[in-house]
Amino acid sequence: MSAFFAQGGYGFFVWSAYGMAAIVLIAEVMQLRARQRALLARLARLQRLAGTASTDTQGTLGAAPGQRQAK
Amino acid sequence: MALNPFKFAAPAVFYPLANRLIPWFWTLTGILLALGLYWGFFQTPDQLGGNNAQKEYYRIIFVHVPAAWMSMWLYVIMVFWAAVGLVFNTRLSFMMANAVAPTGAIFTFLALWTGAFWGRPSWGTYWDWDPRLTSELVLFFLYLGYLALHAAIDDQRRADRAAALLAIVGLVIVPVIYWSINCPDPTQCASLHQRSNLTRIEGNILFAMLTMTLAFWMYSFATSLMRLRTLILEREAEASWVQELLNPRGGR
Amino acid sequence: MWSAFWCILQRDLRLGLRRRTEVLTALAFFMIVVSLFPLGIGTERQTLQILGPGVVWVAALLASMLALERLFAADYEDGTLEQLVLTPQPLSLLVLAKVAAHWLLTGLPLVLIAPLVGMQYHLTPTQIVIMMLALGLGTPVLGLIGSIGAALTLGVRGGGILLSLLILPLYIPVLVYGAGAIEVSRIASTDAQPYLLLLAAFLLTALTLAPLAGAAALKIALE
Amino acid sequence: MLEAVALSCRRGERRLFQDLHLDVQPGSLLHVRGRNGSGKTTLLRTLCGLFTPETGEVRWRGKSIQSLGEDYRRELLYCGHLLGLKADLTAIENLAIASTLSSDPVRTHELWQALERLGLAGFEDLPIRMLSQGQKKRVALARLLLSHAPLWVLDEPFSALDREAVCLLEELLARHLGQGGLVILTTHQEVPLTSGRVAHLDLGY
Repeated sequence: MSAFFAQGGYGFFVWSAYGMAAIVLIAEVMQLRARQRALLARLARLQRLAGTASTDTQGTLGAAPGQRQAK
Repeated sequence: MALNPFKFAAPAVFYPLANRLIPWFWTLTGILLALGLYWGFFQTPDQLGGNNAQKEYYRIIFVHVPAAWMSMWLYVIMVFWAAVGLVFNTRLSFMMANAVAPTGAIFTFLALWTGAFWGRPSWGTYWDWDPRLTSELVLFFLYLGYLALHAAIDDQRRADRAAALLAIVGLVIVPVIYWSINCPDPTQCASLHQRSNLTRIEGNILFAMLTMTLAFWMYSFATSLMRLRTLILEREAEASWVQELLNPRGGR
Repeated sequence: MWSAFWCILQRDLRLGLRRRTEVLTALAFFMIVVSLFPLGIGTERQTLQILGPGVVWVAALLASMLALERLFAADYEDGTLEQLVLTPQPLSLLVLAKVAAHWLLTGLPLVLIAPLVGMQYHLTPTQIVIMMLALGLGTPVLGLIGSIGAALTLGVRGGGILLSLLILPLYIPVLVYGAGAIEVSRIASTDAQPYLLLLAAFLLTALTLAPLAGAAALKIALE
Repeated sequence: MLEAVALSCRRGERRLFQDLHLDVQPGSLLHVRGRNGSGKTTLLRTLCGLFTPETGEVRWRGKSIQSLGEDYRRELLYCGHLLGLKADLTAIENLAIASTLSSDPVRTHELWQALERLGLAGFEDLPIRMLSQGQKKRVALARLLLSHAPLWVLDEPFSALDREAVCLLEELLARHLGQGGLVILTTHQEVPLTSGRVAHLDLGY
């Protein structure tokens, strides 16, 4: 196995290249997933706010008027 | 005006489709990546090329070349969607272009980084004004220009169209840039030396590299679709189909 | 149609001459940048002669870049740009007129001041003549391509820096062959001929395509 | 003469109006009303071709304004919030440039007459930046006097005008409508018109 890591003495170069590749690609994926999850959470919260606001008070929080009467 | 010609152009229809496709692309990426890396590291000789053969460090080729190819392909795809957006005035096409751009920029950076780390052992320096590296650097600036212009303009619609036009202008001028870098002295224009033709490379290495390229393609599809999914949600937040999507029970 | 071209050209020249500061700042900037380099890299003849062409062209690029930001901005702020778009004239022709006026005010002075710079860098007389020719052919191309960027970044925060990030990469061909022309003409001016022909080719292509892209960019910016 | 078919426009993420239909006949004035931010200016700019609608189409004499291009712009005069005057140029220079660009050039003495009629005698050859806001607006309105375009699209033409200028503008509008012209304007005050039909369009309710 150690020969694999040594790569004929050029391990530093090979693994810096592959290491950066791994870091960058994984970082991109993590960022994308986090962004999607944060967005869904925000939309769900807005949804709940719009939902509760319509039952007790008549304030509108972005929910389309038509939707409110549909309750 | 007639309804949009292609049915999938409506974000509401495209969103569930993207949801279904993304897992498939991830599995494909995983399989191809594993196969490519295994083959590249364990089924290939320890050096590349005949006379002054490159030692094991040539294995960086499995990341460098696919990344460089992807950086160029994704720019072309970005410009394609930008042009479609400008011609058909469909918002989804602009979102497609925005979804692809960051991944393209990342691959360009990766190509430059891995190129530098490959250059050090084989040429002796991390950076050399070799025409290919310089063109890759210019491509990186074009990506940055696209992303910066899109981010700088507040109005989403104008940002899409302005960045799209910049990408198209960039694509028109890129060949001239590539050519002017490659042969700065027009009298004896050095042919594009070191035409890397694939046939001379040893079979196993070639197979590993192509597998890695396919893996990067699948990766690009997966990340672009994920980013596209988020962009659609961000821009269609008020749309009714998003409300149903959030609570499938359909309100109280 | 050409009366409209001439009318806009005249208007912008008149405006430019009434506000001389904008014209002189681009020229002063060019001179300062060019004069700074010898202080940085040492003043013996040999290095200056080698670096001269490159420095002159990079300074020309930066000077034209700075002047470009104001190309459409003034008209955008007082509403005349809207009126230009709504005239029954082809917009690309009006963009061409504005770029021509802009070049006469900022590009041409660079060409005329080139001999001074040539002396600063101990360039041979033939090199100075070739430099003026190359700058004469190259600076309009800088203005034409730059006008697309100026239109795209109209009214955008941080437009100046953004403009240079967008447009400088597109200037590379002009820089490569512009500097190459001066460099190679140290011995015989005939060697520079292919370079100048290429610059002329860039100019013709830019003259036909850039105004169209500029007009499209303006329409996008005005939405 | 000027129709809008199933027009819908979106500013950023907000949809301003949807499926809007319009048909303005010669000799009539369309008064567009609505709260701030209801899309009045966007509608006017869409009708001029400055803003591309998300769906729907604007037609002039039955043909889409995109295909007409210059022909449509020859018959259109737009006065937006910004006056479209160069501060460093004089009123006469500004009007001369506007008339040469509008491809039906006017002789210079007509320019002087127009400015005089708008009460700007003596201010004709001063740079615009030296005039008051009201005077600048009158210079912009001088273009109405000089233009032969049948379609006028005016965004808040009455703003910053004094009593006398308002009457003058109303007279101009009446004369234009009398000659079979069309006017589309937005204003926050009522438009007492002597001739021509007035239609109203309410946005954002």
